[in-house]
Amino acid sequence: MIQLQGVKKVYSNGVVALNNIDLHIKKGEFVFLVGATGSGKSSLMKLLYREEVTTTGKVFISGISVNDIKPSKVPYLRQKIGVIFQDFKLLSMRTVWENVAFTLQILGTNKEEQDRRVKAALDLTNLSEYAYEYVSELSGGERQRVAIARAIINTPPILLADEPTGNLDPENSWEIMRLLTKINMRGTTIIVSTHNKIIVDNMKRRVITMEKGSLIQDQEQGVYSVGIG
Amino acid sequence: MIQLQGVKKVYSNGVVALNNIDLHIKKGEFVFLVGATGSGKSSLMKLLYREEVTTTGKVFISGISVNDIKPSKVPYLRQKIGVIFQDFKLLSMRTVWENVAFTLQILGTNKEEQDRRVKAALDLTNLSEYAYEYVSELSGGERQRVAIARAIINTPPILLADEPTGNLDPENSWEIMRLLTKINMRGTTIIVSTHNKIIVDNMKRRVITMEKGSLIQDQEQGVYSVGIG
Amino acid sequence: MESVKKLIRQLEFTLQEAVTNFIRSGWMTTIVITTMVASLSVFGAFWMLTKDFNYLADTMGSKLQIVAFLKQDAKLDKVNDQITKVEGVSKVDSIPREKGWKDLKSDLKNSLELDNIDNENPLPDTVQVTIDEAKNVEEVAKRIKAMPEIDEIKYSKELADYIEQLSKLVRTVGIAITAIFGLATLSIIVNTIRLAVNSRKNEIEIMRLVGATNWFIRMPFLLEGIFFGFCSAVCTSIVLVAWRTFSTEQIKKLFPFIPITEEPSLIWTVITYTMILSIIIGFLGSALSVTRYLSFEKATQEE
Amino acid sequence: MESVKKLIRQLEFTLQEAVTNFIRSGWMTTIVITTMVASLSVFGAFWMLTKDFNYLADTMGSKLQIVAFLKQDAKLDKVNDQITKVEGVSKVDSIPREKGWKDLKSDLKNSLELDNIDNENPLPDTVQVTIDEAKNVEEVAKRIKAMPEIDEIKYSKELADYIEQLSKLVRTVGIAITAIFGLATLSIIVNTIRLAVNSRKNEIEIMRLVGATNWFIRMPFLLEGIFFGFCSAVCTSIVLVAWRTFSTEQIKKLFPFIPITEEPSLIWTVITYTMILSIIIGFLGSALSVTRYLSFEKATQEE
Ligand SMILES: Nc1ncnc2c1ncn2[C@@H]1O[C@H](COP(=O)(O)OP(=O)(O)OP(=O)(O)O)[C@@H](O)[C@H]1O
Ligand SMILES: Nc1ncnc2c1ncn2[C@@H]1O[C@H](COP(=O)(O)OP(=O)(O)OP(=O)(O)O)[C@@H](O)[C@H]1O
Ligand SMILES: [Mg+2]
Ligand SMILES: [Mg+2]
Repeated sequence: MIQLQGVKKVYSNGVVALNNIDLHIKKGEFVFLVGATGSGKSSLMKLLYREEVTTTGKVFISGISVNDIKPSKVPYLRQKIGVIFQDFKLLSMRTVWENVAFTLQILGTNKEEQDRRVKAALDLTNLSEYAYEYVSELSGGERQRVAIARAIINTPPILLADEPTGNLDPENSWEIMRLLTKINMRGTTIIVSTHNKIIVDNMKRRVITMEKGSLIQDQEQGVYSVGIG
Repeated sequence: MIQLQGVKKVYSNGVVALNNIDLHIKKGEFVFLVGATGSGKSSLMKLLYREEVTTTGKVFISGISVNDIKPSKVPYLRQKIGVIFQDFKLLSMRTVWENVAFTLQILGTNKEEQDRRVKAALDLTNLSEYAYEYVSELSGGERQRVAIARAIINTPPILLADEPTGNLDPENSWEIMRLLTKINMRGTTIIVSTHNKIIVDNMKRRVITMEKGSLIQDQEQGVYSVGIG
Repeated sequence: MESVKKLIRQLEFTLQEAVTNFIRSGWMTTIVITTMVASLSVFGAFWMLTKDFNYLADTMGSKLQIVAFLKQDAKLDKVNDQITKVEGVSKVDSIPREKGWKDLKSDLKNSLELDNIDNENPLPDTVQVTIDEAKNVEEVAKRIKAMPEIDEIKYSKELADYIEQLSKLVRTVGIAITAIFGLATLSIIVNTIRLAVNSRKNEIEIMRLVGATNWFIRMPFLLEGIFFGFCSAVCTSIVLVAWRTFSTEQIKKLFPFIPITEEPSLIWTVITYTMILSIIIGFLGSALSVTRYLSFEKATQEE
Repeated sequence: MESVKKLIRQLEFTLQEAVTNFIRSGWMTTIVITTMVASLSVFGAFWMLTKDFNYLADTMGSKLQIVAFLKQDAKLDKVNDQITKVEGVSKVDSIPREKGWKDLKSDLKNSLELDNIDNENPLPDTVQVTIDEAKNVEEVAKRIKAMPEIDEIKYSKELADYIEQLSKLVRTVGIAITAIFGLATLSIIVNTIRLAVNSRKNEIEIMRLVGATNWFIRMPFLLEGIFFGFCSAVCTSIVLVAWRTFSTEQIKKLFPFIPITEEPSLIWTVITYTMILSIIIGFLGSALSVTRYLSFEKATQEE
């Protein structure tokens, strides 16, 4: 499903964010991406939805080279990848409902279907009562859940979650994890970047550990071991 | 130092964020503020630096009623309170150095003093090597540390940290906690809102637990017990 | 079939988006429209003014007259008819020699002590030819002179030249300035729209990140641009009609001597063009502005 | 002492901030200045044009003449001197009766078959008085008529009225439109600055949250506003001088008959005022715009 071959990413200011990454993630996998701050987790994800392109090396999604997609076709790639952004990236002047429905509107889903699915997504993320509030009026954790709801709503084949529980209390965090697990069981490939040791250790999933742009560990049913190894 | 008397905060959309809060925090205390998302932690802090005003009730800082400060005097209140915002609130078009130095420039600190203190603050938050990078080019965790550096740089008498470790790995989180402890020992009153159970449980400090806008528990040397009690 | 439905749904959304944006970003909308109305009004007002001055300069041409003296045996009526047919002639007054002589005598008597030239009428029959536009004077003069019945003609070539140049100047300056004003108006409006769109660049970036195609992002802006153009055009029209009505009235009242273009078509022409221009500018302004944020490689670099 | 140093340091920072913003937000700066230059140029050009038309209308007044006929025993030279002293008179031509008679005869001979009035000169001495401005004609005519040496005067009251009204019209319309254009210019510039400042509202909010006083936030914007005004004024001046030089030359070449204000002071007056206006607008525009985001109770409500 997702394949990185000798990927190196150097930003325009000279920072080497990723260095010689080889990685293969199969369809339907659930992967944790861990590592100290600045180790390159977000950069790796950005390559997948092509917010950034590799400096050298290739990224394949479903066998297609992401770097070689024509700019005009990039939206179609992104429509297939749900992303929970680390900084949420919500439309703050719009209501929760509008934010979540947005991905469906892009796809031209019909009104009833839209309503049904938005309602379901808000239910799953405990946001039903906030549906008609503006994002600018929400607490940090509520915003994070809106970002999650938006990412999962059109059940994309790939879901990238960048620090999805950073602003959530443990209970909510677990609920989100259960939600991701459920989505994963329906076939979605999931990559979660996180600093939450408790969650990683308890989930017993594949854990990829990064350090200074390199992939230093790749364990099946691993544990969080940043700064230890 | 900080005193809340019968504080109630109702936002313009009708949400009751805080309800009948009475709280007293002495000078030099180190307090954790915990609670599920949306329980009112950030709202409480916003009252202290007067981003919001109470609907009913009073807030006192050093005996002065915050609600009654003239708008033109609010900046002087804020100069005495260091705030680590949950959403960082950094100037993304500026370098790390500029962001951190900004609070000192407001105060008209002289150039040498400025340089010395910015350097020290960046050292303390492990950001020395990022000094001249633009905030827009930083990772989530790095940004959070910039926000922390800016808040602590002029050693304010009060420090409010709203979820200061949400984007940090455990090692960095602990370093920040050690830093806050050190600052606290120099006399700064510190309030930290957090969802990090491990940290709260290990620090053995006063823990204030909130639920749906109410203060439900206030323990000396407490533990994180959200969603349990 | 399904894809058509999809398209319709997307269009529906687009329309809704455009309206929402239009309303939500209230003051931004107000600013863009105010600016458009201000600059378009200036443009339109100037345009009409140019036309007025042209008209004014032209009517001065109508003060131009050619006096033609007939040969002694020519028939005054016939000549009058002939001259009337000449292109560029707007009025022909016949002055039989008797009347001419009487007029001259009474004229002279008024101011001169002159009693002794009461005897014989030395004047020929005369026609006074009024010309429509200064630039036609020479041509008309030549044609009249060429008539076999005409002995001699007289007209002020200098005055004709002066008036002709004046009217040419007014016309040239008018076109030049209208063009320059047009460009200025264009740049001002486009700039304003660009700034307005810029304030939504964040929104645009987010839309792109969640997979909206460029067209999907662009459409509401384009519609909004057309709205901008339309609303501005309507307001501008009102301003222009008001201004025109008021100024015409005032001029008529204060300066009864000054001729004004009365044809109502002028204002409608100006309004029609303003309307078209306004909508096109609104549309293009939005299109260009939003495209700035849609180029893929750029968006990630600039903030 | 320490507080003075502090102030100086803050001012230093302010200046540095202003320059940084000015440079960093490059295209924004460009847009604001382009808009200012465009609208100020239109304004300035129109202003000069108004002056030109005034001048044109005024010079038409100089085509106005009063013809005064002297009493038989009056001394032509003396009368000439007297009339020259009358206010509003720009030129006096004496025409002794002999010359007048000769002119008339040759004039008439040209077109008329007229041989028999060769006998006696019926004309009086005459002076031709040229008037500086149309509006003075009547007054001058009255004064001349009142002179004991003058028998009769003659002038076209209708033409005088027409020209006077024309020149009044040009002046009135000029002032009205200049005022309206001025308002439009003002609103356009202020709007543009407002949009430019709006794009930094986030920054302003953050500054306020970390304890910057309103003045501390405002100062860089004000300086920037003055920069805007200054740069725009300089560009506008260049545009205006270029336009003026070019158009004057062209008009001289293409329309030798048309009189143009030659006094170089006009362009300098316009430029001076434009400069002052520009800086004031830039300053006030920024001041008002930034203040919008500094009212305490509002900032938390709107986004
Ligand atoms: N747009 C950018 N331009 C330049 N450098 C960047 C950019 N984005 C990230 N970097 C740098 O690349 C490195 C990796 O950043 P990345 O965001 O991938 O880290 P991360 O693992 O997501 O960290 P965190 O856990 O803090 O979110 C960091 O050192 C960062 O400073
Ligand atoms: N500006 C606002 N306008 C209206 N409602 C608001 C506003 N800010 C917060 N709220 C609401 O007030 C309640 C408390 O919000 P607050 O931000 O204080 O929560 P919090 O404890 O900080 O949560 P988190 O841990 O998620 O940051 C929430 O239900 C939120 O939706
Ligand atoms: Mg990251
Ligand atoms: Mg919060």
